[in-house]
Amino acid sequence: MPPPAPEYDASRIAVLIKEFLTAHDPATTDPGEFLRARFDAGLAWIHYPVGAGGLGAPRDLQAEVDRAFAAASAPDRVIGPLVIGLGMAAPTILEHGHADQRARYLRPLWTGEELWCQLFSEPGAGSDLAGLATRAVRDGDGWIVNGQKVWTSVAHRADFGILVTRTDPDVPKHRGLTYFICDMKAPGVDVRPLRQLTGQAEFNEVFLTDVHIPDSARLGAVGDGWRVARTTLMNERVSIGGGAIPREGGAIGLLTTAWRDRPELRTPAGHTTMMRLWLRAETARLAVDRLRQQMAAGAAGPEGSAAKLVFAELNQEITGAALELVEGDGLRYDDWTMGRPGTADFLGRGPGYRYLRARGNSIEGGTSEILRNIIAERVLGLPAEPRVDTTVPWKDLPR
Amino acid sequence: MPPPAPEYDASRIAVLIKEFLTAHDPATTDPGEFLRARFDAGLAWIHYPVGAGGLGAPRDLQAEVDRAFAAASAPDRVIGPLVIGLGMAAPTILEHGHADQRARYLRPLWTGEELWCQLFSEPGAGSDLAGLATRAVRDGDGWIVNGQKVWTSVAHRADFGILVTRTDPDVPKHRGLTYFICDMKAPGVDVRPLRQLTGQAEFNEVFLTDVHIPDSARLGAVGDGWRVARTTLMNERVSIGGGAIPREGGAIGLLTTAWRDRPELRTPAGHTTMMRLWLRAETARLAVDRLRQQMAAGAAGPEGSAAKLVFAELNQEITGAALELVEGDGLRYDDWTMGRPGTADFLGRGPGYRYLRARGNSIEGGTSEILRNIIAERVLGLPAEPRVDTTVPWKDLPR
Amino acid sequence: MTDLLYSEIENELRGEVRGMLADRAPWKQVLENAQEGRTPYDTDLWRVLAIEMGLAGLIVPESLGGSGASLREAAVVCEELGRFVAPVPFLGSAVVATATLLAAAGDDPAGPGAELLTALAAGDRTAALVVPFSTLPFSTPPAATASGSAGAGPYPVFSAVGGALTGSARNVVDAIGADVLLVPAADGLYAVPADGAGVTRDPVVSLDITRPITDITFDGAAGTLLAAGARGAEAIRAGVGAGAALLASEQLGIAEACLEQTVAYLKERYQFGRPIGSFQGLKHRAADLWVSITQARAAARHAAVCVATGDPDADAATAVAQAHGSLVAVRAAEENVQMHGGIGFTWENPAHLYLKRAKATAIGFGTPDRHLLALSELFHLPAAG
Amino acid sequence: MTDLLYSEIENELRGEVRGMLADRAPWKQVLENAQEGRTPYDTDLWRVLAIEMGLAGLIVPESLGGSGASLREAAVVCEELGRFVAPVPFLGSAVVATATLLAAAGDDPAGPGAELLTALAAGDRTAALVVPFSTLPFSTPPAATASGSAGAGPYPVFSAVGGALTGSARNVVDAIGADVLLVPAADGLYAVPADGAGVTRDPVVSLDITRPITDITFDGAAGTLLAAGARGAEAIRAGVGAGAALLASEQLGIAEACLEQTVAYLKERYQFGRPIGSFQGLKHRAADLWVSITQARAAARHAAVCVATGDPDADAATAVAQAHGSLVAVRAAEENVQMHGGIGFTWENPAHLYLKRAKATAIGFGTPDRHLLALSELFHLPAAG
Repeated sequence: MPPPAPEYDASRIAVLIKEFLTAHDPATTDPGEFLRARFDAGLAWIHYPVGAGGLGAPRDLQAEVDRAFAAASAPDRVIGPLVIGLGMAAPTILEHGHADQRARYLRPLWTGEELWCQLFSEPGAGSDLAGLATRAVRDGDGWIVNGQKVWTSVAHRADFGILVTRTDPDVPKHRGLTYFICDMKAPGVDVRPLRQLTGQAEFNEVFLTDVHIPDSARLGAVGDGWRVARTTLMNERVSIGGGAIPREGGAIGLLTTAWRDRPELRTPAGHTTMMRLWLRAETARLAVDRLRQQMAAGAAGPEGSAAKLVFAELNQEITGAALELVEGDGLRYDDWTMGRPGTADFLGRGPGYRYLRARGNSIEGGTSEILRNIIAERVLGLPAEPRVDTTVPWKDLPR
Repeated sequence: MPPPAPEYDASRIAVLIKEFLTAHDPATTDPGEFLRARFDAGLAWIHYPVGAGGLGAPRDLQAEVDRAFAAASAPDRVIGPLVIGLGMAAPTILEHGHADQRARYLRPLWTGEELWCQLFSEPGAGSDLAGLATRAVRDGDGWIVNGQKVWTSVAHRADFGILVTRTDPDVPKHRGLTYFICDMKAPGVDVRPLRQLTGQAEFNEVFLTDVHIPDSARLGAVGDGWRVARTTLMNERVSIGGGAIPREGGAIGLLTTAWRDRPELRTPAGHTTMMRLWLRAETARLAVDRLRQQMAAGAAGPEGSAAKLVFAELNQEITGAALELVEGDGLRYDDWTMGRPGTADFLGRGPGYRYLRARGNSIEGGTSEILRNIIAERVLGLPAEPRVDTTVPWKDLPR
Repeated sequence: MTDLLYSEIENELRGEVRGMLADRAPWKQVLENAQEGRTPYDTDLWRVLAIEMGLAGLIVPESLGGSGASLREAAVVCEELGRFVAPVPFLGSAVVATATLLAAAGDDPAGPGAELLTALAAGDRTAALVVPFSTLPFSTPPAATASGSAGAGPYPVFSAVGGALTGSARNVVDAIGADVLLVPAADGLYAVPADGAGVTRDPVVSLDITRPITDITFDGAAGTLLAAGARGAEAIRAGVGAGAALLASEQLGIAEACLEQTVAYLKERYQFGRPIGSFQGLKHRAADLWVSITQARAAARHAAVCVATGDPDADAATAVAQAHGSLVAVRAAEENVQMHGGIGFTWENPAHLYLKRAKATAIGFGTPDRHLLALSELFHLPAAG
Repeated sequence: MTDLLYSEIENELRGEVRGMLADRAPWKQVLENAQEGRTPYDTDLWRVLAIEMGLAGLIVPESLGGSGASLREAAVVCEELGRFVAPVPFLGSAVVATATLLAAAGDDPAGPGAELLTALAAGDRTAALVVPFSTLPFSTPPAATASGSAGAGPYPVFSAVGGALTGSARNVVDAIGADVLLVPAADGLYAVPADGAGVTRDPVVSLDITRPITDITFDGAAGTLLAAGARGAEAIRAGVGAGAALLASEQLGIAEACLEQTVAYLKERYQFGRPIGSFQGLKHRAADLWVSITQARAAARHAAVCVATGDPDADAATAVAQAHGSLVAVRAAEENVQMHGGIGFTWENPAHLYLKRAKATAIGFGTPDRHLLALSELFHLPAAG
């Protein structure tokens, strides 16, 4: 990637936006056309290279771009279902895809015309993702894939999936992986709802039976899938838990509101629990503010993993306290009917749902245990556990 | 050891005590003479065999024996400095010593005429006791010992120490150890005070330089020291944390007293902290009660390790809360002068001392981390960590 | 000191109940019964437990057709029912309602309470006490005292005009299938046939999918007075007190089951080429849970013995057992989900049945926060301000 | 949103202070100075920091001979002093007393406060504000309000009759070596020469052996009025507020140093043939500490900026930073002892210096419990009852 073109600053970008809006009146242009044109003008994700939806401009100007388009009531996408595409597939395709792949996938991904999902986790490979078993076997100029993936949100609506497979079981596990783009409409791709303890089926299981994938849909070299997957995962952790929240924003605000509104629920221990959570929510919020300032200053620290870890713990404790605070009302649930929500909703519905949904926060997107390992080893430099699984061939590992 | 003689029950023992007290009037008999006679009559530790201070009677009758002698105002010892001898050395000598050793050591140990200390831990061998480095080398019909021991209470007053040494560095660590009784007055034994963060020097460092130990002072076979040491350690864990306490007994009572006496110190969070600790102290107390009932019923569970673990955590949290509760008074310490107390005092002195002293609770006598490992592996049957240190010769271990 | 061990009889009883539940109430069956839109009760299971094994009348005197055991033995049954999250109305009918009736009937073998007790003991009928499941089990509930809330009392009291009862109560446990409702009224305790005129039962969507709760409304329903005035209130206190104490035993069973499931999974699940139970980060948490559970067992035993024997320590013992039991059950259930990872977050794994049960029991008969407040008042450790 | 990053100037300042402390205040020297029966101050060290590096006058305007920096930069110095548990009166004199004087002097360059500020900035003298170290930094302390305690005010107020001051205060920080005492009196704020007649300073045996505290009694000591009436009280509020906010930065430094010591030991200590830092049971705790410290850093920065700029959020920011900073510093210090095992429990290891400092700072300018109460009042989250 070329270095950011120094000529782009806020005022230069503002001019470009103004010109674009003059040429494409938000009020009269077809939304799809508008979005495609915005992509082609490099005003989609401006830090991406020219031709890939960007201008090679500094990343921190993006927020201003989005604000300017929003202020002009420009057509936009519903972001929820696009999160995996925008946050994970796109940076991976950008870094590891060849020109044809970038040209084919990035624009409809960004405009929302094509939805993406992530085919990584398996029943036997959760925290130990590199131990995955889905096999891809060469077949002419393509591959035949067999296996099972889990925790796949949006899969039932997705056009493509980013897929990690095992192509060589005879080498240690990290070395035998290959990364593909999987057409979710291909024969042999079977998506089934995976119901969670909330009653909802937010996720899916995806069964892959003799799915043919052309070699042109391979991202990165054969056997280099782990390196490609790390790009995806790095972007996943940054994308979770980094959002700006006001004081008493999020789950803590629901708890404090209940406290203020219902004096009959107050106890000394309830007060202490709430105030200690209030304090932790406030310090977490300040830490995220500081992280955002670091990132804006181009010095992102490793605090991203910390933010995800803290969000999970806090959301779990707050929703647990909130459920007990309302006593009798906490005995009641709103609805066990199995829905198929497109995205996770941590703050919606009743206290029972919020409590149950929060259990997933410390599992999805990297368990809290794995995040602690990452912090301990990569940030603090503590020695790794003795490893038994990095030198033996994958097929010989106990499982 | 022969099985407990079935003829000893409470009434039979009561008769024996009565006869003994008639023969040895507590009011007129010399205390030393009285205690030696009591030992010889088998009324010292009645579950020990005949000739070793006992009668081979059921262990649970001991409490009644002690009560009866106390009721008769019989001479007794100050138990504090005898704890290591009574609780650790004696059962080890009983189980692993030969007849001459039992005859030589047990009686003065019990009467308190000879004091014992424990020469186990080393600067490089704390949790990993079996990794210890103190060397014992054969020298004719004896051994020459060199090394350094730490955390040795009573060492500056002790007559004997139970000592674990390395006699074979060329085998894996557990197999190269040998256990001795060390004469603390022998040339080359140098006891120096080890000052703790409380300011006190409750413990000692013991430097052993060319100390000669006769082979007759060896307990158990050469190379079998680990097995002997386990007897000692097993008894150590039982002896800590198993004492009976009334509701609000111990540290929690000092906290609740401060709360009741000084309304100006009360805050909602202070109340919650106190009540949560109160609850934990109460459940810990009930768990120890239940453990004692199990032991009396002959069905001691593995709850002993739990009791020690819980005591340490609770005492630390309670003393920490108590120090903050008194606010300004907590800024003051009573005395930094280095004293040499004979035994640990967890409840004495001011809140600052109690807080600082409590830091040791989770380290001494088995760290809380080691106790958790023991519970996880021995009670729950969870698999051990991958071990790197059990198959290689001790001398080749990284340290 | 109360006897905190299990007697031989209790161990035998436990073995029989556990064997039966393992056979007839495997978790897949429990989950199947608990699908939405259904009442989760397993009536066949209840028939076996209540009638064949005689658990319905466990604490009823032999003179009334019961087993003449005490709440101590019933607590062991609660442990096992918790261990299986079994969908039967033992707590509501055989403990709370029965203990209420026993206290109300007193020594009168010919009163209406005695007749009802005989029917309950035989397993012919079940009963429910019409108070919210969240009722704190103390006669002068600190909640009402401290907050000066509108209700004033610990539970809603129905109006009674010439034996016709009017009023409502929310979140009544084990009432949806009950034949008889025991109702707190201004002038005493009444029995009301559940299918009588003027009785409305609205099923509630319950957080705990294995234990139904119900909103109940009476509009002039005809009732029979079981105990007048203060004796009625005392009987309710006894019933709720028994339920609260024994709920701690249920929580113990929940926690034990969760830890067992966790430990089994930690041994069988391999990641990074090792069983995940060999990682200290997980094993230390399992060890801590085990320690908490040994305490919960001692506390639950103490509470059960105290309510069984009328020990003056019963209120404190119950508050201690319920506060600690709630914390331990919830933590064990949450850790069970977490240490199972993704699979523990699915509907098709038993972990959620325990999580929902545990969290509901933490609210049942008072939250830990309420119990801590009660303890602070009992032991003269006043809150600030 | 306040700027929570460190400026280049701050990073430079930090580097200089850290370099100097590493050179002149290694922990063995600090421990040596802190042996019982001695005042722990290192007067040589203070001379270097105060005069050569100009830290005594860091927040004093250039017109009075200071550096004209703000409390924001002073907070960075506090971080480094905490990191070394340095025995110098920076907090008491260069922060609390100086901030008090700055507020009292206002814009009057000729008043007695200005003269004193000039002397402090030059490092010729040090001063201490005569309030207990445990004073909560809010003008209407919730503590007194809530408990209705005897003292009523947040700190003892001395009587003043014709400029002669009488009264006493306990646990005054950094007063033992001070030349001038700033005294809250009924009619305003006074300056009293510490060696004047009627002044008694009783050294207290301090839990924090690296920071002395003193009981002070005045019996008609002659003082100079610096600020009359409410202006005096406002000045004290400003001084204590500055101290409280910056104490959070000191706590950050303490916590960072403890975690660094812990991590270093976890890497170098071998047991069971492995570095103990490879055991998850320990490494997860180290990771959790690191996470808490990132939060403490953000909170401390926010508080420092707020007091430096007079932001209306200053009270809340200070309470947040101090409550969290206290918890984190104490936990980091306790974990440092624990993870060092036996050696961490000895006098001859630096861990205890940090433990004692951390615990004392948790009481200094209000305990976490007091700050939580203050926050609940600030944000209308009333306690129960």
